[in-house]
Amino acid sequence: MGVGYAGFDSMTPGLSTRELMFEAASRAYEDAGIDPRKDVQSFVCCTEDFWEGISITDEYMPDQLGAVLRPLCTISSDGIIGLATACMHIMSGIADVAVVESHSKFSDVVNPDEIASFGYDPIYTHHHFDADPRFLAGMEMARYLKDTGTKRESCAQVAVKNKKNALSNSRGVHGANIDKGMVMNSPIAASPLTELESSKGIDASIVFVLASAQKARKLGDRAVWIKGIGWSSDTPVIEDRDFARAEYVEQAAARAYKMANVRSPASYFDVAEVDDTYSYKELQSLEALKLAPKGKAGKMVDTGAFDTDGRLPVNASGGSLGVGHLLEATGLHRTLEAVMQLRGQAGRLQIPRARRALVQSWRGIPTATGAVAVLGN
Amino acid sequence: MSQKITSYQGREITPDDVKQGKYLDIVYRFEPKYSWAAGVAISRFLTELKDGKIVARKCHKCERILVPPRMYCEQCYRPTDEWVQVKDTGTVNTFSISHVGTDARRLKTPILVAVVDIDGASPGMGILHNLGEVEPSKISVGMKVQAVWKRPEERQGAITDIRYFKPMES
Amino acid sequence: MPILEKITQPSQARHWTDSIPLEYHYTAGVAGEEFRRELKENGRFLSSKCAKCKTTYIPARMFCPSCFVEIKDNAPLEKPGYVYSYTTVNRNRTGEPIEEPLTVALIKFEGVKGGIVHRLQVDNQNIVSFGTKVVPVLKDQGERTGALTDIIAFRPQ
Amino acid sequence: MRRRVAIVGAGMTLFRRRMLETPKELSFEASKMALDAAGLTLKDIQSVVSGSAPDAFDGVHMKGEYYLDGMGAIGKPHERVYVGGGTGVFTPIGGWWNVASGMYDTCLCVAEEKMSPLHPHPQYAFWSIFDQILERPLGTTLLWIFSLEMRRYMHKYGIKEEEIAEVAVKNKGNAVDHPCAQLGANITVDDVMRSEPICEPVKRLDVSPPSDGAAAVILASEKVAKKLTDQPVWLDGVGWTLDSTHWTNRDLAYPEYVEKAAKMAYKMAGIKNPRKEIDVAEPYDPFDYKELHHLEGLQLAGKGEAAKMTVDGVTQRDGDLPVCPSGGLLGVGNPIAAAGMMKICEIFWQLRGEAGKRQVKKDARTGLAQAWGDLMQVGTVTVMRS
Repeated sequence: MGVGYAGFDSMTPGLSTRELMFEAASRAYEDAGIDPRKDVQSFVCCTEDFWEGISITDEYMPDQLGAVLRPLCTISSDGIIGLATACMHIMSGIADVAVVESHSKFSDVVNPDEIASFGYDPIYTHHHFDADPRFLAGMEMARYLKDTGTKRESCAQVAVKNKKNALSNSRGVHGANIDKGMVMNSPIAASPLTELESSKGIDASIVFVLASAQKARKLGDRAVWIKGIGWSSDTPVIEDRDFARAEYVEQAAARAYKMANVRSPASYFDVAEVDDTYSYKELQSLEALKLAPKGKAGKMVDTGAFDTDGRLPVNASGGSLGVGHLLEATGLHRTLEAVMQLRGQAGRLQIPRARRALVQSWRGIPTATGAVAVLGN
Repeated sequence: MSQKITSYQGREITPDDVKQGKYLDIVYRFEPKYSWAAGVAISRFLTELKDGKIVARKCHKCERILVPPRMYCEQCYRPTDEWVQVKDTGTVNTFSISHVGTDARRLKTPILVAVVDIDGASPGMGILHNLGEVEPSKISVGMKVQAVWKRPEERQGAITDIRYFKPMES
Repeated sequence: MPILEKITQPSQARHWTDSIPLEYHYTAGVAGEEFRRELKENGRFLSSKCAKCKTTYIPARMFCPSCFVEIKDNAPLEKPGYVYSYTTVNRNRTGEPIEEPLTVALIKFEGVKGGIVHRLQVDNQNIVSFGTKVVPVLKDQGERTGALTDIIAFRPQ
Repeated sequence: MRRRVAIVGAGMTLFRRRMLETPKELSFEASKMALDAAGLTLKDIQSVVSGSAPDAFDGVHMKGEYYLDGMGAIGKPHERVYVGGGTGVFTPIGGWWNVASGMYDTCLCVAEEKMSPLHPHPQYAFWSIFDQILERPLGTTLLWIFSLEMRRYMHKYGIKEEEIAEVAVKNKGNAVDHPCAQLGANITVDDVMRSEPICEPVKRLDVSPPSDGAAAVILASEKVAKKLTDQPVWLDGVGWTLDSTHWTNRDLAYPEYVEKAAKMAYKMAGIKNPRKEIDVAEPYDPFDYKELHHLEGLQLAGKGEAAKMTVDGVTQRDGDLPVCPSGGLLGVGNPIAAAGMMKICEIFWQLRGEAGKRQVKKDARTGLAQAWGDLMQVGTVTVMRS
């Protein structure tokens, strides 16, 4: 029903997290035409303690969202799972208007890699060697390339495409016009993954206002509908996983497609915003989403099938590689870009006649948790 | 516990087990580091503390004067409108005598803590701080107190620029 | 309506720098204690076999995550491991550059679910690839505690 | 649109200062017991909701991801809900919306906490719940905020420490009959009064201990529940509320957030006169005065009147309104989120008449569990009926 955001910069030194949230929320409420003190029955925030530097971060959420003495809760998860939670609040009749917020204040965090490492199993995966936490991404990428026969250059092409798309996006902090050679020759993050294939954290807060169908009709005719939503987790034991596949995406997509009655995903959508935290993740996720046949996503990206003028524009916004990574708000960022497309407000990014969109997110290293939403006019 | 469940699972580790090194003890130190942007309201608040002043924000709709200051009124849900300097005196709303530190270790000298409602702000606008220059047994709810500031050259623009609050001289 | 006054001078934007120093003492757990005893005393890796689905897991597990039943059948693995996947990184977990690039691999074992992520000793990049058979380089028994730090690295067999 | 939701099984582990099990293993034990009690296997479970307090205790970033295999959540939709100390009672509320919305028919709700890894003392984690600029530099502890609130409560209503101590005596006494309890004991008001002052007016025996433990319940839609059991316990009312971050700007003598949360739950459950309609209650009691504070917020006692009710024995197991018959956090222990879930389990067992020696005397048909959390800020309330 309404959406607002603030930030989208590599740092936001002039605003505290709470002020950044207030900026985003007040814009979302204007957009939806609601008063949070009267019209909202549930507020959901998506955060993790160590990204904030505060234990029990929901303490610091209510005031700036207009949620004082109202039902507000934290979901320690990605923003799309927050959207799913708000949907369930609406479907169970406790709310007809619900608000979902998530943010990244990445620039407040001095040692993010160390925090990410702290997510690994403390007994079996963490203490006995001291490596960049992206070692998991490197191992996954290597195995994905091997098992699917995907060319290494195709991953670089994802970075080229997304960074180029981001040049047309006012939120595109990491937009660039570069070629595959530059991507592959950039410093190694975790071989074969390079730094230009690894998204970088930025700051932003994003707020969504959701309403029941009945309420939405009263509020106006610009509504974008959540037609299906699903989320899933593969095993947290990284040693047990199949690195070539994103099983959590397969499961989440199956649930979302079933709910939205999507039978042939490859031809259903007009735009897709999918996980590209690392370059290979986009390819792996497209295959799990059935937007590309197994092992063929690389070839398709090479032939331009996912370009803005291709068969299915993927990450036309620039994604996480082009815009920047937003921690738990990443899912809401992808949703924001898709909503702009469906509303016809995407400006230079606009894909003509975009009416059906797919968004998908992943919670990042070391998780195997992701969510999928099907959106439509 | 249910009558239907006959036994409850779980294996306790006793202090003796630990002493004898019966179980593997994996030690890890983790220090997440931050440099939080203080933002519009708190940047100004800290700067004013350095000058020996406490500032608040006022909401023109509900007329409340808010300490600590914030750029939005959480009740009216609108931006606050102006800076107001409030006094460095106040009233003890509630207090405690703490015999333990942050890691639950016993302290030699207890710390005196209080919520002090600041004069010049709206009623009930308190801040958390320490009390000093007072016998623990002499503290009472409702007691008038005043801030004891660090010397100007020692101040850093921090809440600790106020050393503590002490009973007001009548 | 957004806030009415913003900071316009960088010098006026304050930052508060602090950290949360934390110290942890983890227990290895029920299965972890068995695993560590085998590693410490015999230098072998303990696996667990689910009586229901017959899946064997390494490291040892107290329960089968898919059948959700307790596992009682533990046995050390006899076969050598192989490289399932590997990567080389240039930084440590705090983001500092490291002198020598570090190769990390997930070591799996034929017919067993799970594995061990550890350093891979690479003398010559060419000899390591997917499927390369590897063996652990262990500390001497007297120095072992049962934690995975008892393994210095894996190296090609 | 809203579907009725039932609890069909419950389980919990021992609560102890330190346990051998990893967080995954603790979660497995509680989940497995709940499944067994409901006569279900993991295949029957469609979604999982978990609850746990700060990552700083267990010592894993994003611990909701780390422990999920112990909750049988692989390949399932799983969400971790989080409202500080209120999380335990909030976890089945999360399960409630999974089922009430029609998204899923069965939901496993697990709360786990392993506080012992943090050294030298789990209390230290609470330093980082405070405002990093305005409060942490003062060397804040969680005990401060409790003792400040307790003082304000006593001051406003003229309540004595001895009256508050009655709660600790009752709950630790009740816990003697709880097989999982960490601190069950028969003590006197005098023992509490003479126990060492920690953060005056709070004394050692006014406080619940840090613990390791897990607890779980299984929720099912009406259709599924009726197939599974003749004795479903209906989760008929849920409510939650968060108050302002600025706790030093609030009236510390009365928990308005609990009142708002309770009213949301009562409205949903159709409860008009809670004092008459609620037969047994498990309000949150990490500190003894908190039980009194919460009874008032829950409208089960008038403002400032809960102490007298306790002294008069109304809240004993054989009283008119039994409160914390389990032994509460003060007696059973306080593995934060798991402790809240323990209260849900207790009401479930009480309403099914399975509580054995702890069974309340009156015929209990309607029960309530409540938890509190954050900076004196969160109320989470559930109303259950047999």
